[in-house]
Amino acid sequence: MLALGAALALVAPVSAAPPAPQPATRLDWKDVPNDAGRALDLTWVLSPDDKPGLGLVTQYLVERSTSVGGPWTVVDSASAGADKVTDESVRRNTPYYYRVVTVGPGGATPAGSLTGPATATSQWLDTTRASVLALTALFFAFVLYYIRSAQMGKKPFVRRIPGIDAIEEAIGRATEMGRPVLFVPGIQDIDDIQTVAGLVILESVARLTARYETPISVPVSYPIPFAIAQEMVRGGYLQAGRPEQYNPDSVRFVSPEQFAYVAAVAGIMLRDRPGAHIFMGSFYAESLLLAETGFSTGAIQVAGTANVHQLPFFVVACDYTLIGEELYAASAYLSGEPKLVGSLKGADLIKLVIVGLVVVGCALESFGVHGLTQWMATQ
Amino acid sequence: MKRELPLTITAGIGLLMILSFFVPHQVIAVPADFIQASAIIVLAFSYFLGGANLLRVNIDGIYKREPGWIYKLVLVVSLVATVAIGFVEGKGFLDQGRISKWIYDNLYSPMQATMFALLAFFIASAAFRAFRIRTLEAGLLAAAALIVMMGRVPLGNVLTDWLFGLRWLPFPGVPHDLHLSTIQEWIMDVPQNAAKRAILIGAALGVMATGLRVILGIERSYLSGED
Amino acid sequence: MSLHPTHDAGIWVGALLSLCIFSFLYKDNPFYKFAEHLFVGVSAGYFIALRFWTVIVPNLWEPLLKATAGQGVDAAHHGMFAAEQGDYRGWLILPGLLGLLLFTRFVGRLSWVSRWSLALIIGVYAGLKTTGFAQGDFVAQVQASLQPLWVRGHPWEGVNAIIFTVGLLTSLLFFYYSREHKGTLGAVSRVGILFLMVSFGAGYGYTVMSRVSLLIGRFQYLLDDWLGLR
Amino acid sequence: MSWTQTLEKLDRRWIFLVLALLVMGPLLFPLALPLSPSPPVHGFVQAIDKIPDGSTVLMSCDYDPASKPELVPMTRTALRQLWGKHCRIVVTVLWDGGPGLVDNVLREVAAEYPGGKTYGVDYVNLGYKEGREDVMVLMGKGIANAFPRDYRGNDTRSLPLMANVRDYSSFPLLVNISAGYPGTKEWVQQVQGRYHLPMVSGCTAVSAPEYYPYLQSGQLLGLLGGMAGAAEYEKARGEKGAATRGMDAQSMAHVLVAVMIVLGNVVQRSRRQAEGA
Repeated sequence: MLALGAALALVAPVSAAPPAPQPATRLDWKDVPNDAGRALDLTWVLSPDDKPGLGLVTQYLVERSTSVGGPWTVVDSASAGADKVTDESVRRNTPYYYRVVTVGPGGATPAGSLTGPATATSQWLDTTRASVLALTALFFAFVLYYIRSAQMGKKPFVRRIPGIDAIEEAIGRATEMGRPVLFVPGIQDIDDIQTVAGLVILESVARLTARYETPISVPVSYPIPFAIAQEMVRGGYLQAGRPEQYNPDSVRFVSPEQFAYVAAVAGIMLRDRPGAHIFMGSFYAESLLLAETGFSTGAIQVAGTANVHQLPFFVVACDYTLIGEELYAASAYLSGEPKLVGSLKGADLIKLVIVGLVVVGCALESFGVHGLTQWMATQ
Repeated sequence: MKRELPLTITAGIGLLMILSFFVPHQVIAVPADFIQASAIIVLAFSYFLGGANLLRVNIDGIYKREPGWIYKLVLVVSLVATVAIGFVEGKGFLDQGRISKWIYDNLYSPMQATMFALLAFFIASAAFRAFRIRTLEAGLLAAAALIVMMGRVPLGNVLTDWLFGLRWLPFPGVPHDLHLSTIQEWIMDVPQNAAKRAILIGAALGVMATGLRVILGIERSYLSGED
Repeated sequence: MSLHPTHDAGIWVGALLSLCIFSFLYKDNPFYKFAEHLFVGVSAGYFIALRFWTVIVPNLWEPLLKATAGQGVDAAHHGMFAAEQGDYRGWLILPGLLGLLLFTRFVGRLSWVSRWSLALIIGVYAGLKTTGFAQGDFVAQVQASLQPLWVRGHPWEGVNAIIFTVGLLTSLLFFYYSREHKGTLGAVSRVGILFLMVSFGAGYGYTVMSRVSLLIGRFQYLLDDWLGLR
Repeated sequence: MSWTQTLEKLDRRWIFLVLALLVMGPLLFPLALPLSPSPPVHGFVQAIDKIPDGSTVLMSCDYDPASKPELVPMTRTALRQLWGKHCRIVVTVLWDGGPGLVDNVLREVAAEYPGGKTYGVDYVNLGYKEGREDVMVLMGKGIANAFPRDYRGNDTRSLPLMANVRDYSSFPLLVNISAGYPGTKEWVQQVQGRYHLPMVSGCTAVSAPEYYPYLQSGQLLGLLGGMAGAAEYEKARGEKGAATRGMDAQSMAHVLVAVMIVLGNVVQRSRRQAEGA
């Protein structure tokens, strides 16, 4: 870059020899805020010769040095008409001096003055994220408060969701028909929180089937959920006071392969003709195939998943569908576990805050007051 | 060591990640960056584990002559061959003209694409056999689905071109060229968008609460399994 | 219209395997089973080779090798453990070790050691997801919902903003569990479910569109690339 | 047996056959139905139009061959629009199934230009990296830190194009072509807001409805949804690509699915009436 500047200076006299441009003035620096001291902003006032069409200025070179007297190195450049650059090659807490050189066909003119010492420093808080911090902290406080109070035995109120009644009704109908119940806990591994929710629901389903003396069949796709599903079903039979009826073969390991799993479950549906199909967990493209095959057998179907893309297929083919969060709510309600109930209540409270924010914010915006919107802006 | 140390590691690292979002200072930023660089490496190793597991299960099945063992043999041979060729071919193993690239272009790529294309057939048959409109809710779902499906493709607009001539709803600002596609775009922009945002926010709260529980060691389901 | 089948053996192989998979539509059969297992084997093998050459070698092995000579990204900086942001040199032994520890899963008695590596991954993703969702899907989405409900000169925009806000709030309150859905809240959540159903309808339509596109792509491959029908 | 009963007993393989014929027909005998670009597509085109000519743009192609018919056509058109503005392009692929496919597309489009676009100067393919959103955040502290080597095995820092690329601040725009996780959602969450990088997205139709809230909020400046979005993008750019050619077949298949929904309900209703009687 320096060589380029020098070359331009050398070439200039040979051509029509316009005068060297007047220098840029009032170079100023500012530490870039909200970073780890990795950059400095530099601004200047354009050379009086830098006007469109005049062609006297081609670019500005920004030079840096660690001492007032140089040596100077070019660190950045800007084309004519631009009055700022950001130097991202600085080391933090190091003083630098800057000057700006105006380059044109007539030569290169260094600015009369330089600026410095300029130092880039680190900040401890990114102020543009204050709203995210505030709202996140508020939400976490709600969740932790409710988890704590649930642990201390003060069980917060959670309404019974209709999906749970639908599950019980389906099991009842299967019992009347003298047919088994099929439970599918999704096709994901245990690291998907939906699988956990599905397995929690399985325990109370098993409790009901034990009470009604209806066989249950649980095909599982991964080893760890398989082991947990066995525990859950056994626990359900134990809670119902019928541990002797628990059949270890009711939970079977199938395959993590999506289509192989579907084929196996469809086989169970067509062979054993369960009276009720309960799908609770994380589902992907196979939701469609399961719901369709299940629908064609005439069984009562209840589904629940938080995978939004798959919900439409369950909604149209099932008698009842737990939508999104309802899956978690059902598992919290059924298990009564403090961590689940607490999270649910915390989310409920922050939802009221959101509703309030939206109502107030829309009113303010309608009257042309933008303060709240600007405070929440993060982009 | 068996439970406490992993819980402490998760808590420490999780908090560091959250802090690094709010605190730009190098005291937080540099360790966070190192941990993020480390996670990539550990995650890559986990695939070797997955491959080894797949081999173990299938070789076991071949050895015991389980039903379909011959297919398991296909799986094992193709896995081993693909890895071996890839390792031998070196850094640019996916460059034009390499055997690994041929395998990618002519085995992996067409089979993967076709697997997912099967779904088009299943969706058509499910539309016929398992789409029940018996309630107002299901009716709304069906109406929205039909409008969106037809409004998003050229044929829908050709079929509704006659609407173009009509001056609909003398409401100022309402677009006059009322094609099916304009209605489709309105559904996407207004009612579906509002509901999607509600779902999005609800899901975000769920993920954040889970994240908090995992970091604080309240949620341990990921540690389940053998102790 | 006439056939101009390709002379590329690779495309023949790909096309025939595609047909094997399509044969599943008639019924499950040995051709499909063969293709399915071949696919699982090839993809698992490919994923391993890919991670070896794109992660293990460039992000772990090569920097470590360089570090043993005291070198790193910044040539002016010497020392095996002279790390700075983005240039971690010898410190990369730590993730390398954690990666290897994953294999203790195969040693029954020691398998709990692999939890240390798992704990690192879970900590990183739990943290990143928490702040990512907090900013992108929570605060930014709520912020964008604060909109004027009437716009001078654009009544239609105002109507849309009101419908949008009603839809958002009623759908949010549909997922509210601290009170029975009776009375006002019951009515509100009834409205919310209607908006949710419209969004599921839209989702249904778009999913149909996606799946059909994939089929079109396959037919383009079979008809154009393989058979050369034109 | 009445016609509804016949239909009810219908083997679903007949539906498969009808769908296959309806899709194949227009591919062989095109109808050339007219297209008109929708507002989200205009947003995509304009966002790219607005960046200064000659800038360096980040393009993350996060997909694999399963989504090729929807996403490859829009990748092609976006590359042409960017190269038409003499932009330089840094490509990453965060899906493990994708790097080979994306490299094919890059080579094809680069060869369309007289003299070709030069690798390492006009574009760089950094290829795949494990880590999903973790990589996105890591790139924020230095693109080459996360990708020490490119797809071809070169030292990334030695490529001329990468000399001017430090981190996200080096790009005026992120073009994300996304098939799901990780993809547009994660880029919005981890990069767009966190590093203040404006972005546009081309995605599969399945995920498009989920990204509309990001469009309304301005987190996305434009959105191409599925093959229809790609076809409208081609139309807006005056191209006739694979997506445009597929739209007739797409139309026919949609008609079939719509008819199936209606017919299926007619059949169910008549069965219920028969059962009631």
